[in-house]
Amino acid sequence: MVRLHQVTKHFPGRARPALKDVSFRVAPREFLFLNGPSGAGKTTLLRLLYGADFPTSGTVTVGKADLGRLSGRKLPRLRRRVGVIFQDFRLVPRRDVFENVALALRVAGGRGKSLVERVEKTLAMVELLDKADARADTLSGGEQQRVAVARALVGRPALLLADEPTGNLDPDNGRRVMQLLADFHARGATVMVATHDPGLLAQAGGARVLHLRDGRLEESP
Amino acid sequence: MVRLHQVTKHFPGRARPALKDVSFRVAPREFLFLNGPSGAGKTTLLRLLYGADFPTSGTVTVGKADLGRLSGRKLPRLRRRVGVIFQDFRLVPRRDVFENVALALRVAGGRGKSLVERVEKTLAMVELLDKADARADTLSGGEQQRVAVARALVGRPALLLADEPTGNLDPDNGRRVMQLLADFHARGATVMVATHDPGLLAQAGGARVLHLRDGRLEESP
Amino acid sequence: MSRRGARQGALYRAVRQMRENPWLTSVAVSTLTVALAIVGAYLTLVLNLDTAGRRLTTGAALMVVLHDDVSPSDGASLAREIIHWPQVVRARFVSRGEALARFRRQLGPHAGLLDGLGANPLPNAVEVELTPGIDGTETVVPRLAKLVQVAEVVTSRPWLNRLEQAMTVMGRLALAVGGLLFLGVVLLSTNTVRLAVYLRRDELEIMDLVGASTDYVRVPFVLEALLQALLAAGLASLLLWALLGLLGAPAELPLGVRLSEILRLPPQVPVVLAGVGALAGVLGGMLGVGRVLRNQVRR
Amino acid sequence: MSRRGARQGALYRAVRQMRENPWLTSVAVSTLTVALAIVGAYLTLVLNLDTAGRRLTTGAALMVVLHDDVSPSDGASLAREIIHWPQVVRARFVSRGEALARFRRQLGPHAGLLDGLGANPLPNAVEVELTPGIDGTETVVPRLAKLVQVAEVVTSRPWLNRLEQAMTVMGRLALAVGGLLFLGVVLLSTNTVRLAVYLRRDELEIMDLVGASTDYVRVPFVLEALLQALLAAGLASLLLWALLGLLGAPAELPLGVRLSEILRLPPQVPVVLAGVGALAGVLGGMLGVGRVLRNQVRR
Ligand SMILES: Nc1ncnc2c1ncn2[C@@H]1O[C@H](COP(=O)(O)OP(=O)(O)OP(=O)(O)O)[C@@H](O)[C@H]1O
Ligand SMILES: Nc1ncnc2c1ncn2[C@@H]1O[C@H](COP(=O)(O)OP(=O)(O)OP(=O)(O)O)[C@@H](O)[C@H]1O
Ligand SMILES: [Mg+2]
Ligand SMILES: [Mg+2]
Repeated sequence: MVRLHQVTKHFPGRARPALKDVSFRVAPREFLFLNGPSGAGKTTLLRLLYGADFPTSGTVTVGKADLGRLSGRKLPRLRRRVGVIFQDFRLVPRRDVFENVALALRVAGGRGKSLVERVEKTLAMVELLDKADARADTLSGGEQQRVAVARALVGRPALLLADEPTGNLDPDNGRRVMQLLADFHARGATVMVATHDPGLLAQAGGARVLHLRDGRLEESP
Repeated sequence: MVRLHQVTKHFPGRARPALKDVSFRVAPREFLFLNGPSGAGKTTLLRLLYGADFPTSGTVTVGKADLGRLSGRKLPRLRRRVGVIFQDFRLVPRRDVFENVALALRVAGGRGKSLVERVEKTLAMVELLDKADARADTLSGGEQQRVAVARALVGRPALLLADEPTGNLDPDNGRRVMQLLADFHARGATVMVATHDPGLLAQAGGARVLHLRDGRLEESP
Repeated sequence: MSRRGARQGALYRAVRQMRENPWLTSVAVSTLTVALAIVGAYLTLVLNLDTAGRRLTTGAALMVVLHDDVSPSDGASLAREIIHWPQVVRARFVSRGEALARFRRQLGPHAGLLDGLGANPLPNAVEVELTPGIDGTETVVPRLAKLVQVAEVVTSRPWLNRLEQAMTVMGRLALAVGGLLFLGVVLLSTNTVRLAVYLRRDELEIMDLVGASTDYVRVPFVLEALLQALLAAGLASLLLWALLGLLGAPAELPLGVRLSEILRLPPQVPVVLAGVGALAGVLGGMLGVGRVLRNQVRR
Repeated sequence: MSRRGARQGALYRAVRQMRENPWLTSVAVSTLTVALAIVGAYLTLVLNLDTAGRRLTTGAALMVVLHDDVSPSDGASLAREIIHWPQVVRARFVSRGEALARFRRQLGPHAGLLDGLGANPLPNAVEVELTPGIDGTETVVPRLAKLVQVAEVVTSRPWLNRLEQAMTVMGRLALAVGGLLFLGVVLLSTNTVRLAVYLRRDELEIMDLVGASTDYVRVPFVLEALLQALLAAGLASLLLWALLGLLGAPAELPLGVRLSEILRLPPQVPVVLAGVGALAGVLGGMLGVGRVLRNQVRR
């Protein structure tokens, strides 16, 4: 499903590369943790997978698409099949919660009753149905994070990239979100979760864990 | 140092108040946790303490200042004596790390060698001295959070308000930041930490904990 | 709820984002209105002065001097003939006696000097007035000159030539100034729209990140810019029309041009304004969105 | 490092933020430049046409008609006397014979009709030309009329009156249009600056939150707007100057006005532009920052 081959990412003005010679594969339907301390390169790696950035060298493949060679028109189509929970949420501040979640369906042409039902069902899963009409910029940190989770899940993507999906959540809500991801995985999706929280790794029992440190991979022992 | 008296905060368009009849005092040099699940009202409460918002009813006193009666000119002066770690960091994206931290000193007229030394010392404490020249918008989530911590500490405020100061940090860095807050407290500051993370409460042994739930206070048992 | 299931086409989204940012919309529309009103005022003046000028240099009177042997009745019938020519509005026979009386009036205080004249030195003539807007030099004048009864066709050419030359210079100048003004206003409007798009770059980025096609992102912004530009063009036309009504005192300028003729909104103006506005809006929208989306990838 | 210890006054921060946002700065400066250039072009035309018009209506010639009993030599000495008056440039005695010869030339083809005159009906006269820029009606004409030798002072008043009346109307019109243009450009510029401030509202909010005084936040933005406005005023003046140079062909317009006289940058223009720009900049900066800071508290 996902393949990185000798990926190195250098940012201009930075002495050390954010990613150095990273190679790994993620099988379809796999559940993978990307663990590592602050600044290890987790977010940078995920960004490469949805074409928000490109590696300095090496190749990144998602599904059958080589992201380095993807034409500008095909990138949106790829992104619709990849759900992303952004570390900084990336909600549309002036839009209400419903529309923020619906956005992921609308860009793919979704509408009608089925759209309303799916959005509401997903909001119920993150316990935000009562806030459907609230503007995103009036939400608390944890509420925003759950909206971000709902938006990533609502389109039932084949690949889910979650960047620190529980960083702003209390233990209860955090557990609930991790359970959602696990259910999602059980229904056939490939899931990658970037986190600095060892607690999460413990929660999701047998999943494979990749350890990043200073941009280098240290496969789980 | 801080006194809330029957504070209620209603947001327009919301059925339930974000804060309901909240009263408590924080003594000078106290270390206080504000704990509660997502949406409990922690951020809302802190915002009242630095005049970013005002209660619908009740009074908020910080030091000798009644925040509801504070003239527009005195608010900046109060804010310079209150250090805030914002949940969403609030860094100036185009400015480098040094300037983001120095900002807290410059608004109070700081400059010269003493400014440079203090900023660099504080950056060293959060282990970001090597990133002093990096623009804030190129930092990882955890790096940004540590810059936010440094900016709140650099002015040595009498009152420190930390909103989820470790949400984006790995355990090592999180511990280090909590240690910084503890040191700061030991040197005479009043510290209030809002968090949803019970792990933090455990770390900081004997501190007092206020539990917020749906805007109501449940004093620690 | 019903709205939530609807399609939310580009137009719907364009209108929604205008309503979500009323301040931004009002700043953009007011800026565009002022810019377009300036172009409109310029166009109004140039078009109307051109019309006035054209009337001056073309709707002129010709004096057709007849041979001495042409009788007054022959002259009168010649006038009746000429009046049926297509380019001619009026043709009137003026006898030598009538001409002398008029000359006397024209001399005013110095009229006394005609008293000593033995015989009337003036000829019989036909005064011809051409249709306004027609330049008779090429067609009417040669045709008149060829008539057997005609001795000479006197036009106000020498004076008109100077006026026409001046008008050519002014016309070229007006064209240059107009071109620059046009470019300037397109730049102004484009900049405004680009700023407004840039202000919402976060929103654009998010749509891009969740898989919106470039067109899905771009079209509402371009439509929004277009709507604002058309609204502004309408407002600018109204503004101009009201202003011209206020200023259009019935004063008379030299050369018989009436002020109220200059201060009238030519019907082309609203159309041109809408065109300029639309062009600027589309340009600004495309450039603005393009810039944001390009930047987004580079971060 | 050295820079980091420095004071970072308002001017330093203003320049820094301009450099941090080169795109924004260039959009703002180009918008302001165009807006100011439009005002400048307008001012240039109005000021120069006013000068030209004033010259036309004031530097006129007077015909001083003498009594029949004044001898030619008395007339000539009167002319020599008048020439020393301060407002007078030229004064020349024209005998009745010279006047008749000239009248004959003026009649052109119709000169024959003077042949039958018994005596010369024309009077002796002195032709007086006034200093350009001086309106002689109030001072020179009454003084001339009071001289014992003088029968009548003939001015070109009737024609001038019409021209002056037209100029008054046009002048009032120009004032109204200019006022509106001025308001419009101030609005354009203010809007641009406000948009640019609004674009950086996050930064303003952060400064506010960490305890910056309102002035600490506001002054650099106002300074930035001011700098941009002054830069734009300079650029607009340069642009105008270059354009006028390009367009200023040595063509002659009617009534003896030269095109190159109209197309000259009056020295007041850059000053006025800088003033308008500065006003708009300060207004925009104040309003923009005020808006953001007010909003911040309400969230
Ligand atoms: N656009 C950029 N320009 C320059 N440096 C960057 C950029 N983006 C990331 N970096 C740097 O690359 C390194 C890795 O960043 P990344 O965001 O991938 O870390 P992370 O593992 O997600 O950390 P965290 O847990 O704190 O979010 C960091 O040191 C960061 O400063
Ligand atoms: N400006 C606002 N307008 C309307 N509602 C608001 C606003 N700010 C906060 N709220 C609501 O008030 C409640 C409390 O929010 P607050 O941000 O204080 O929660 P919190 O305890 O900080 O939660 P978290 O741990 O998720 O950050 C939430 O339900 C939130 O949606
Ligand atoms: Mg990260
Ligand atoms: Mg919060």
